Amino acid sequence: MTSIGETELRERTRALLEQVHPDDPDVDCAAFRGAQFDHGLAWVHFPEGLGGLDLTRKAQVFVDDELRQHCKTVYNDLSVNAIGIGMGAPTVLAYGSEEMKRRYLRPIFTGEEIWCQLFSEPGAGSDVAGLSSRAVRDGDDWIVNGQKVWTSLAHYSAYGMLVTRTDPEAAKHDGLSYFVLDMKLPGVEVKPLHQITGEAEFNEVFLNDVRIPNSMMLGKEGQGWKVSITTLMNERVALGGGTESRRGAGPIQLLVDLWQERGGSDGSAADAVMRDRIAGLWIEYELLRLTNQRARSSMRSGVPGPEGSVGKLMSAELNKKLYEACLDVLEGEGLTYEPGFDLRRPSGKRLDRLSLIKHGFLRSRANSIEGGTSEIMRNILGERVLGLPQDVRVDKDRPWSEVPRNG
Amino acid sequence: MTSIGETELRERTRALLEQVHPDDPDVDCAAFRGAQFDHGLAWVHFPEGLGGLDLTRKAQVFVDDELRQHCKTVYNDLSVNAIGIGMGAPTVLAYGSEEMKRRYLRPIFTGEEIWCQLFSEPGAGSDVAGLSSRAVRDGDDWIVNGQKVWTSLAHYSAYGMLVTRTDPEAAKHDGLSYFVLDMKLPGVEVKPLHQITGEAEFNEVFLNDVRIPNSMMLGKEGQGWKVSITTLMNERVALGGGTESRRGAGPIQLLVDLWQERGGSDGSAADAVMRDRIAGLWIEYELLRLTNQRARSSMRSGVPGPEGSVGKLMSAELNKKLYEACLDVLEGEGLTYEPGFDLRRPSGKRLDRLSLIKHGFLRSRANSIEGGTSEIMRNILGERVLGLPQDVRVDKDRPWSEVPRNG
Amino acid sequence: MADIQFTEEHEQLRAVVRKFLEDRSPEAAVRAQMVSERGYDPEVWKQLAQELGLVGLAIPEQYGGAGYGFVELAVALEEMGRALLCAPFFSSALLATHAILLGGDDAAREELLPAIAAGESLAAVALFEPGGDWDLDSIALEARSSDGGSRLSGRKTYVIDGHGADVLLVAARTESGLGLLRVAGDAPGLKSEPLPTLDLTRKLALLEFEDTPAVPLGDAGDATPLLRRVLDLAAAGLAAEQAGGAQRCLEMASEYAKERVQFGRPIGSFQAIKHRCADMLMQVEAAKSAAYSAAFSAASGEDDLRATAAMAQAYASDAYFRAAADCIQIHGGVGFTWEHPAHLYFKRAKSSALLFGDAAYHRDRLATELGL
Amino acid sequence: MADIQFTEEHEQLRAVVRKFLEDRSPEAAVRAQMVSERGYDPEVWKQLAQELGLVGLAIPEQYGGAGYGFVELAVALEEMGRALLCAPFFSSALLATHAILLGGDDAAREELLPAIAAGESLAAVALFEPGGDWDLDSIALEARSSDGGSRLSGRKTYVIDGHGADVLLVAARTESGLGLLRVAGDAPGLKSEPLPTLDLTRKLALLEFEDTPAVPLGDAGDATPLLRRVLDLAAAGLAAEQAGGAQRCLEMASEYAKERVQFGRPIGSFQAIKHRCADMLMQVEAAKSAAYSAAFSAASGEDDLRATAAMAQAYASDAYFRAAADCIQIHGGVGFTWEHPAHLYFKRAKSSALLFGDAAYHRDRLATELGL
Repeated sequence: MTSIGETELRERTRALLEQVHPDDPDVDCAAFRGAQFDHGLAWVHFPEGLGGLDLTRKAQVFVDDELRQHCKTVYNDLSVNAIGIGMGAPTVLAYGSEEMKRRYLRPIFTGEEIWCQLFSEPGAGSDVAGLSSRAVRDGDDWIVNGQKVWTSLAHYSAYGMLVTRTDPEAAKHDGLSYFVLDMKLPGVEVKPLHQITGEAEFNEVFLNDVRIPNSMMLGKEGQGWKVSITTLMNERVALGGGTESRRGAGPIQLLVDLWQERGGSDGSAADAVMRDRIAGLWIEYELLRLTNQRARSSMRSGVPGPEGSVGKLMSAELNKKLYEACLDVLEGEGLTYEPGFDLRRPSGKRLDRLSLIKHGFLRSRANSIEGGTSEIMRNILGERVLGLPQDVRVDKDRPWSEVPRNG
Repeated sequence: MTSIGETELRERTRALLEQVHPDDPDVDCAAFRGAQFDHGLAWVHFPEGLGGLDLTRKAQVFVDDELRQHCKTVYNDLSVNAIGIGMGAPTVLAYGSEEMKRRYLRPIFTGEEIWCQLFSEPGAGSDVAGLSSRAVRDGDDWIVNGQKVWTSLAHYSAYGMLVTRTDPEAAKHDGLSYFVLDMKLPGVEVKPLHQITGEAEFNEVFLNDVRIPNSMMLGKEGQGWKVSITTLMNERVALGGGTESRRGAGPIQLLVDLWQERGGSDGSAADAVMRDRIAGLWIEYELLRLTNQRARSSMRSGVPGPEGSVGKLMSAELNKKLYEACLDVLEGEGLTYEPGFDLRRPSGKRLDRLSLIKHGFLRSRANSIEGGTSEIMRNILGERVLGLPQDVRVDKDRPWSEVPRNG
Repeated sequence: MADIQFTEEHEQLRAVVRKFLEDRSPEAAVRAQMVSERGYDPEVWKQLAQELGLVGLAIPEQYGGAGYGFVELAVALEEMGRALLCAPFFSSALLATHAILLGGDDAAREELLPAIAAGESLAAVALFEPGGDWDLDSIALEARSSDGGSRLSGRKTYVIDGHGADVLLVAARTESGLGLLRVAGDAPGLKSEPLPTLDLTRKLALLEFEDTPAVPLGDAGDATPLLRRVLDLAAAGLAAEQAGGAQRCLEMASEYAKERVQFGRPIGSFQAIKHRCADMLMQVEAAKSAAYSAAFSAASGEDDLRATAAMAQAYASDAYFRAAADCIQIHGGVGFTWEHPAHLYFKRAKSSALLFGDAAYHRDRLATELGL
Repeated sequence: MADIQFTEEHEQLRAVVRKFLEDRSPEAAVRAQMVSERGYDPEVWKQLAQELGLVGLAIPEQYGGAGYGFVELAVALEEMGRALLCAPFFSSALLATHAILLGGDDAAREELLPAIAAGESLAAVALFEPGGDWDLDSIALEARSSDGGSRLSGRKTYVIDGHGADVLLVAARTESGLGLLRVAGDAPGLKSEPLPTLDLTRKLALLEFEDTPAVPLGDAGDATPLLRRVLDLAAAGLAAEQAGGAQRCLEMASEYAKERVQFGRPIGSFQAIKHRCADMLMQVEAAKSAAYSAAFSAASGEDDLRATAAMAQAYASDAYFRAAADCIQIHGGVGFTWEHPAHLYFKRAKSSALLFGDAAYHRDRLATELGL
């Protein structure tokens, strides 16, 4: 840990902005964020030379604060490269070779290379470690066959974080390996997967005899599960929601605004009941925000622990309830669905608020499934936070090939 | 099945009343119900000579209806001998020898011999079949040692339905046997067990070298679990609640009356919220009543099936919610507890309504524990009604003596 | 207070309807019809009306119907809800049929009901208005008297199967109070526009009237009691649909829980899934009790229908929504895909809960009935 | 809007209080005190006040206190709630202390606070009246002016530790509006009667005044803002107690779930139990966030305390009750026995939820603050 304090960090950020400024029309995202990376201001808790300055994770707020203060154009990690930045970078940092770190971290941060996550399979959802795509060693390469699902951004991605089985005779968690997959390799086929909104936000990715060099492995052979955990824990923090710094912001605001716009309570019994419900949801949302804040401030190491699962679970369950309440506030208007159900890619265009709410109502159903179902989150909280004993496992301590699975 | 119809059954009931009438001051419970039994009008679906007439279970309503119409004194099975009648009699009928049936059924019905149930043990609650009290064969007798808990009425009982382990080397469900225990035998010690109301409605029963003749076994040696199931299924029907024939009667009436007495809704937001909650509870209670009614009318055989568990589960969870709402309606008055917490036997005296409610609030917490926890009920519904696969069992297919248990 | 007492005949009716819908309204057919312009298969509709006699189930024989009552109708609706049948059944066979039966004069019944029973005429009931709510009090559309008839100008919305209906029964303010008027589907000045619905399996329309001729249905007089009764019947019928849909969600979820293997065992062996299914079962059974209770009181003509219908809607709305939501959750990712039918039930569930007022609205009505 | 930010010092305070209560308020001590007439152990009270300085925690040093603020008080209350300490702490160190601090004049502070801080004088606040509710508006007791002072006649109820208090601070209607008056514990015409409480660990009293002499606390003037503030602080402090109690319930339940074996395995390995514990954890963490949020806004003196205190009471009341109820359920039969401590928490939880208004009441207050 170096001794750069808040003042110096703020100075360095201003120095960066003097060299290159995001509001300058000649400076695009890649150019600005490239410079930010080179100054060590991308992730200050990363090592020097790899986008960071070896500081604490918390110190990043001073950089971000300066950028917000002095720039109109503020790039958001989630828009630039959500998965690459949120999950890919920490995983590469933790397990990649020096060469890989130098090669991949910068374009992840600049968004020049989008990343996606190739974990889930049709037969392996909650039980990701039960996946059955196979990589077979062939000289310096691995030949991979199988199918992945729920891959968001696959159709834009340069690289994918691929977990696949390299040893079916090992116990299930021991037979996996983790690769960085070049999505342009022959045999990688991406197909849209339509969800209940009609849109295809996710993909199916088919892997047919895809040849991956052994050098693209993250961690060691058979260490894939361990590496995946790093990725998944970072995912749950990202999905924890309620990260708004301001009370009453976020999805709860949609509900409160909708309610107030429609006149709020008219004193009727029905409105009093809805008002009570909204107050209850407001409280839950505020407590999600505060609980996440407490979790962050008690997170001393840079590695997210199981505590992140509290936020993920609360957020997923609460988000569904918030949108359900929105539809009830809409009454009859909730019967119509203006965004329409065309089978297409998400349009990316900004929806009007009514459409945003209705789309959000449907989209929210996935919150308690994606990134670990609420059931899995409760297992994690029970076992890893409270120390309760594991369920009886019939899939451990024997070769994966002998464990029952979907046909 | 004989061909006695409604008309004749009603006539026979009136004929009984002409011979002996419960309102006659010289006729006590035993005398009247003894005659009722002898006329085959105790349980019309039981065999002739054993209190019945070989009719359907449903036909009993005609007898009960006549009794209600023509008598001021109407004996209630629950007051006369709740466990004996609800669970003991059907079990004796199903598994007892002819001799036992002739010996035990009549005094069960008349209430001259109260019965209790000796199943649960400190180490075996939900997992009743895991019980560890032991019976060792000694000539024509069994010598029993162990401890039972949650035995209601033990201190009044003439007989207990005792399940105990006769073979620890058999798999746990296979090593049990079922006895009718004479509670006056040497070595049977009954101690009050105080509950959260302070009262001791239940007992602990200690068995120290109790010598039971083999002839008191119900079913065969090692068949104890099968016999217990008959007892337990009848228990769940009895605990199903919501058996009121009238809409709005039962515990929901306590809540509605309390609410109306306190003026009902004054138009405030808080009252509107409570009113909505009470309406929701009223609905749930009415649906419990109707669902039980549907279950009864679709119950063709005399043996209660797993459907009874729906009513048990609904009733247990609902009852707790009803009393919680009562306390919230009471507001500040809910802070006091007039019945007091003296450690004593239930007084049996009629409580005033406020005390009834407060006592009921505490007592209701046991509803989701006694007679099978709500968790066990959900297992039964999932497995036996919906056909979902069993949980992984580590306690089957090996000798009970090798299964882990409480120390 | 009517008891719930199904007969053998009811069970036979249920079996016939279920068999028919399994053949003629499987998932593929539902998906085809829900995106079609008409919204239903005329061939299936014809069979439903003429071979099975379901459309005229509650219409007396003298008007060409089968002469059964509301319980039979509810049995059919439960099965249709279960199968997500796309057809103008709820609008014609329930809403319009009962509006005409209870509100029309003999002439109107004779004129309208035989064609409805035969499935040859589609009738829809238009009550609600943009900006209004589910209370009859919020009806504002006015019927102006004009030479021998009336004229309507204004709008009605959320009209079930209103686009393409042959006859519209429109609630409007008349000189003698709230009235119900007949408008021909092709009347001048009438425009109908299909609404983009959340639930694709039930079509809703926005109607615009511009000096459109209309004829009072039956005797002039305050139609409020009639419309209240029709709304109570609608609530009872909708609850039957909801109970059927919820039951299907429970079945889908528990079947999947038996088959789907994760961690080396069927997911239904995990208590998280098993207990969720058990709670669904409990709620679905209660929802059936609620729907049946309303159906039997509707059939008995007893005046407790207001209470039982409110109870049925309040409970069945929540129970169906929870069952459909749980069905998605238990299926995990696959339950969130367009290809899986879970979302069709989920959307139907939410729409049904909002149609005619949500659960809290109905609890409010019930509380009023109970004097809480 | 104050951030939640605990310091090392807070953690040390927490550790000291926890250790002390583990030693001096174990379950056996709680059971002994809860059935004792006095209701607390004077020896423990003295240590609490004089050795640990907890009673005067929030009292400025000039009045003999430790000069800390509300956050420190909340930390102590959380630990006391966790240990179910039987002591007049909430009444003296929170309610009365803040009423005097915020409402008294310097003379009253100097006269009353040092003895309170030293634990030598017990003070209680009497607000509510039989037949009234938790709103200050329902206070009806009148203070009549008489030669140089006031006289009270009437009743107050649910007075925490009101029986045996040395000083009573009584809210009453005066000529200048709602006032707060001092009454000596041994004043003529004052009778106090301990109420039979659901929660034996917190004593409540019914007070009767019959021409009892009283002295206005501080300047005469409308005490409504003062009492509102005191009630908000009470809500915040109670939430801290509730969070501590809920945390203990979670610990008892999950410890039991690790040890108790049924079906050959610890019951905590079953998802039914494990997931219930996980939900408890989530709710307990949220309850802590709620309590801390209120404590930090109380300490900061910001005017959002009304909102955060209402939020804290609304959430922590429900969360504690659910945790205590789940704790019984997870323990099964043994959790229903008198011998097991689960019921002590359950009764405390329900009583705390009812004290100062239930969760719905506080959501109503919050909704008003938010303009919903």
